[in-house]
Amino acid sequence: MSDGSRVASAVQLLSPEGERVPHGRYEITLRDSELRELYRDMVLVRRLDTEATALQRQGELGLWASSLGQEAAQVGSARCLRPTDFAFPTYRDHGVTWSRGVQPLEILAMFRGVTNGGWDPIERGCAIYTIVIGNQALHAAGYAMGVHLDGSDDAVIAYFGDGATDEGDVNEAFVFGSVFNAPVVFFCQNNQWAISQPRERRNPGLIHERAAGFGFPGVLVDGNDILAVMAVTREALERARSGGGPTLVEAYTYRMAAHTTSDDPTRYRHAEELEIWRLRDPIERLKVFLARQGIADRHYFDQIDHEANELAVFVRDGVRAMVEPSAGSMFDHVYAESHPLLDEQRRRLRDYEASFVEELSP
Amino acid sequence: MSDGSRVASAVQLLSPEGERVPHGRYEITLRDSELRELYRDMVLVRRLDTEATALQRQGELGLWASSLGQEAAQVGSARCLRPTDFAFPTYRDHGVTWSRGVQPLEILAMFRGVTNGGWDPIERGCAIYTIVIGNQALHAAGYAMGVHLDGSDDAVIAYFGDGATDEGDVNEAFVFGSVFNAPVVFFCQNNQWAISQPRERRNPGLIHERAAGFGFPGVLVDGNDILAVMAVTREALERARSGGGPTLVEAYTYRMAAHTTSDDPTRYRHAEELEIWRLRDPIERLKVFLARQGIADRHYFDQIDHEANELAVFVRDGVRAMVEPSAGSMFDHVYAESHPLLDEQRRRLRDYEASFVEELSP
Amino acid sequence: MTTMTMAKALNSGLRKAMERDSKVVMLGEDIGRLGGVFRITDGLQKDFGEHRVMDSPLAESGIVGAAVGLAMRGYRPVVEIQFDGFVYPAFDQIVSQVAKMHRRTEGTVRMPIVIRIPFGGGIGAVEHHSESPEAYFAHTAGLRVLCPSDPQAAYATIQQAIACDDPVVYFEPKRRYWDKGEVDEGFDALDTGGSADPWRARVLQVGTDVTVACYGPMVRTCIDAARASTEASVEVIDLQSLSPLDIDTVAASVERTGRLVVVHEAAANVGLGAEIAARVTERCFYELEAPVLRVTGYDTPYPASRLEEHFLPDLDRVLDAVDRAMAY
Amino acid sequence: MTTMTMAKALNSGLRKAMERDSKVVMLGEDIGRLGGVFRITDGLQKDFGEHRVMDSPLAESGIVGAAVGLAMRGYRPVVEIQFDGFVYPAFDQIVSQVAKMHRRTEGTVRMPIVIRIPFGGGIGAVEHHSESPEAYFAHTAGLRVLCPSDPQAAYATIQQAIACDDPVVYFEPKRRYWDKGEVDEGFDALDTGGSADPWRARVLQVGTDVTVACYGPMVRTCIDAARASTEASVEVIDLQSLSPLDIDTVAASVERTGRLVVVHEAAANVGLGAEIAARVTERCFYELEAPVLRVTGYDTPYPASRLEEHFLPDLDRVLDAVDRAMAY
Ligand SMILES: Cc1ncc(C[n+]2csc(CCOP(=O)(O)OP(=O)(O)O)c2C)c(N)n1
Ligand SMILES: Cc1ncc(C[n+]2csc(CCOP(=O)(O)OP(=O)(O)O)c2C)c(N)n1
Ligand SMILES: [Mg+2]
Ligand SMILES: [Mg+2]
Repeated sequence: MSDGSRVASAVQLLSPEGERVPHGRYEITLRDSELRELYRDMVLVRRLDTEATALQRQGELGLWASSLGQEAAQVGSARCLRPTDFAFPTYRDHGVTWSRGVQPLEILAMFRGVTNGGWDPIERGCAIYTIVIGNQALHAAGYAMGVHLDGSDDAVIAYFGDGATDEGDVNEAFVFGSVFNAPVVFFCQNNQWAISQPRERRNPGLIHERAAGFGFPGVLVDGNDILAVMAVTREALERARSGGGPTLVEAYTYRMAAHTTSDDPTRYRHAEELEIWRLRDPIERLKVFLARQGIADRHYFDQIDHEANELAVFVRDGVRAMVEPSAGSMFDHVYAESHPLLDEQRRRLRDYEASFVEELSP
Repeated sequence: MSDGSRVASAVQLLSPEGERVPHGRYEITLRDSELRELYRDMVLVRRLDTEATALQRQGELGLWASSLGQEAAQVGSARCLRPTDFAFPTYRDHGVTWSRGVQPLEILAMFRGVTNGGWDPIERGCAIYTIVIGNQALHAAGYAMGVHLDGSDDAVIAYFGDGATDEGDVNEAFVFGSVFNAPVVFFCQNNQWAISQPRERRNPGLIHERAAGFGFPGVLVDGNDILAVMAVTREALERARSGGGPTLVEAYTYRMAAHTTSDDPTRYRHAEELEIWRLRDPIERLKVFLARQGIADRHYFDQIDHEANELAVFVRDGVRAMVEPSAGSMFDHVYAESHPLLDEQRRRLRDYEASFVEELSP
Repeated sequence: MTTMTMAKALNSGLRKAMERDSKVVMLGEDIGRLGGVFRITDGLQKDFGEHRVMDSPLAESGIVGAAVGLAMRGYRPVVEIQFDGFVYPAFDQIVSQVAKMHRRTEGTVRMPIVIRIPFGGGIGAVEHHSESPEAYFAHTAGLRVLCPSDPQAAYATIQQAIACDDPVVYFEPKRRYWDKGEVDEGFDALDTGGSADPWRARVLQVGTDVTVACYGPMVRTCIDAARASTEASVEVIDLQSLSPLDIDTVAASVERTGRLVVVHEAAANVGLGAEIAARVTERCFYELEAPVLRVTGYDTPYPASRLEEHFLPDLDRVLDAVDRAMAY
Repeated sequence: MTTMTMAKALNSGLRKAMERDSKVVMLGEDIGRLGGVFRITDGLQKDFGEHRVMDSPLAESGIVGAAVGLAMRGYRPVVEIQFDGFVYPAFDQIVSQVAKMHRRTEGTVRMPIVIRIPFGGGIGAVEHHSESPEAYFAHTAGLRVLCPSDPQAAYATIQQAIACDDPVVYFEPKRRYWDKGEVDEGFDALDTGGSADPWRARVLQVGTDVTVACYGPMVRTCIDAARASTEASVEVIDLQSLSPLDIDTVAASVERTGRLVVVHEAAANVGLGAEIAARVTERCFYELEAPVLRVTGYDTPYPASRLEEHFLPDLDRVLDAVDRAMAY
């Protein structure tokens, strides 16, 4: 059972009980307003997630991959990025897209099935969710090679899961990142599970230890501690910007929900495991800290909860009101410039569908 | 320039000057007759290689990939295998196939173009040369999983080059080997070059250091020291047999010839580099040792040279006399049981080619 | 005879194959305790052990590459690719190794590997979960490609695929997993004499005017269309084996009907429909009263799920093609 | 006009493209100091620097995946796959990412990537160095596929491919690398009005009895066959663009000749010949006096080099098919 005992060696700045703990190497100082913002982000992302799960149950979304429990890892790391930096998220990284300014309904559009995308990656500085495990790690390495060619000090972050580290692509991304000394941070959320496969049974050794063999540093961080995540990610991004090449960050966290709404985790994991991790909840942890330090009070928390409920309503209404794509849009943007054979298929479909309308009209 | 200075940390039992050097951890004791056999193997493999290169120049082979300089790594490691073990070589591993009992003409048949194979892998305990870089590492992991399932104490060895460690497949093989605790030794010949790409420029960190991140040990060995290669490989094979899982062995060696007969290394590497490595020649090294220790004398060396010349004549004659495959054989063994559409193609080709014979006959 | 879903029929066929031959082993993502995301391997790890039903790392090239090694060691690996869109990382191992190893080794090494792939659309999924990549494999010499269309066929052909000494890419029409049908579990699938030959196409509905050739998920659609057709008498052929193709059966039908419509979900361009059209036209040049027509997915990426009904051939599009063929 | 080999023409075209647009960068195995194993990039690293002509790690998925990222950053990557048989490890990135990214992002992200692949047989190589994998890519929506057949076409189309905002899989007929031809280096390849349109097929030899459609390495073979043909007047069409196919040009020819033979090295089954046959038959059903015939490699793995002359279509096999078409 994954009880998180190995997290002991991870960088931690905030204990599960919400106490600030010192760390020899990593530190972070944030303004109170920043701390409150982080809390707000995490609560809103969680509310978005809960609402999306509910919408899927109601048949409004085809699928949903929950980020529950991983908010600190996602928000904490993505909040370290500058606007001109670039993030490559997976299907689960709603805290990342949120932090990049991707709009809630843009995030949900793909899961509703009205698009396979949802936003303009260039505008948001954030790629579309990559579903094929590991592919985006190479995109990030390549994008970072481009940043390097530009002579820019932008940085790039690639997100992937613990399971993804099995894929050839992720390892090739390590090679490319290393060989081209590319300004990329490989950010692995080790949430202990790859669908039904527990991390612990699968590979001896921790993931961040893989970095050394590819010639760059690896760091293990408590992924449910948003301060530690930020401290570690910031340093890695700085290294990238200043020509120091890649870093592999392993954020030790936990997938608190099912793999997706199609999954039934009772078939493969114990309820007790979840209980243990509930005590390490990333949002609770920051909340206690804020309260104890007097950085936020009940009034603030209530206000955020209220905002979260408004977000839920907005999302619920917005999803239901999403415009259905037209049949012909299938043919749009297959190519930058369409070609005659495709145009013919589009025309035929239009004529064919029009023939039904005619049949039906009096 | 690759001057081999990093080899300092490698396991070495025989110095380039042919002196036995002690090593804290690895030792090996071989009978005099065994030592002489090793010398003989290396000389014969080198002669085979030289002859093949000559045959290619004469147009008798389509291509040849030379093993020059890597004889100790190849013969040393493969000689540690039992008959029921299994080896997965690359196109360059003639010292491996030789040591597995693959016949010289079987080795050359593919390079002549009369077959894409050349021998029965099951009979020889040795796969056909794999040309697609890295593919065979996974075959080895899978084969070793099968050995494990059988409850057998056979062991498996996968050969690949330094360049191959870039490929996803090799890294996935590390994952499979590790997860299934498979009895496989990953044997990487770091010959400093992947065609025109020098190892040193490409990836910081040495290859064997990659093992730790996948959860198994990695060892660096002087690949031109056949005693060290054997000591290290033996231990790795023993670990595999006894349930200890994979080991990654990095044999530090040098590709003394061109990449293949199609290659022109003067375009990318300095002649001086070759000179440095000539001083570390694996055969010379063992020869000096044998002579100094009185294990072999000039008579023995002359006898082996004579045998090598006989081998060259045998190979030369044998290659020229190789039977050309018949056109119809293209269709053999495409499937274990052929199918009607393929049979029809075969029949048509036969009829078609027969029509020319008819036309030509009076 | 028992009524069961195709999912259950596959599960039952896999179980039979494992009982029959201890060299049959399974490897795939989440196929163990979870029983696979579609539960096709449900209960098999429990009953046959972790050694024979192996949860694999998340690496498709690894899964297929390891299967090659297992086959060389004398096993008969049955691997599951979790979804159609995730077979591509394994493409190199499939094309360069699985397909060619037997030929390369002059017949000394066999590759009795089955690569199971739940495929096709119509389930409202996100991207990469609705693809029909069969043409890639049918174009690859050395592979066999099978695709069952109903529970009985699934029960039989999965066993036959496993017993086959050649590598078989086995496409399971995932949107038909939950369709029910009669299955004769007493039936000995390996007695392939006669009607049970998996490499033969099956005439499922007899007709006189137009032949419709299809496979997998489209078979039910085409049978429904044939039944709904009032103008023309439609013969429906389930190809079942996509490589090698059983052109004899299709050509024999076309010799009678004079017209052929081929239906598949995959994109038209350089798809199986093209091959069937080319071959049948060559064979039946003088018998054809209309060109072979194709009803297929479009030459676009599979669209977002809210559009898939427009992308996928349905009863109306099949009937439309039948009408067009009749109009010649 | 200068006389040069196709290899030199490609090199010159690549150079032009790099001079024209500083966003053009190259990535591939051994393309730098070595100039690629075929020397197609010879001298480019020297003249444009290590930043624009990058020697890559030995990892094809990595090469293409990195190109995707470079394209997202605004570059126009031209990647080299060392040999045809080594493109398969990159298949996933090509099919799932390169081909679909533009559609997925609703047109906001472009993938102006050129994937250069020296392809085809006839050079006496060992396994995996003589493959013709074009059908896999032509079947994949979102990709364009080009294949030049002579130095002038190579010089022009490589520049056009690089200037194209869509991903282009660019197949270079390696056994024609050393064939010479006239090249007009003054010619502005990007002025695609008129005859220089890379997406149009080219009628290279006019004839009246049989149309022969071919591309890449087979073009010279087919022209030689046309010239050698005494019985029939043969029209030769170089398809050039394998996706999209310029069916209009082929159909227009067949409307005149009434007969079509398609020639390629790739295996027949589910190959490009099938698509051309299916489309042209649909378009020219009443004009065709014979079924479309295909002259192709066999449905076997590419054989050992001593057998390749039997595998590859040659002048005689083309003429044989012309005769067979005429016999209808
Ligand atoms: C190439 C590929 N293979 C399989 C899948 C199916 N799949 C989706 S998510 C998943 C597990 C991923 O685990 P991990 O990387 O740990 O990420 P997590 O879902 O835990 O965030 C699998 C196997 C896929 N999407 N892509
Ligand atoms: C997948 C793949 N990509 C490219 C090649 C072409 N190629 C053949 S050998 C080679 C270099 C291999 O280097 P390394 O692994 O170090 O082995 P070495 O040749 O040095 O023994 C390359 C790129 C190939 N055979 N397979
Ligand atoms: Mg995970
Ligand atoms: Mg090397």
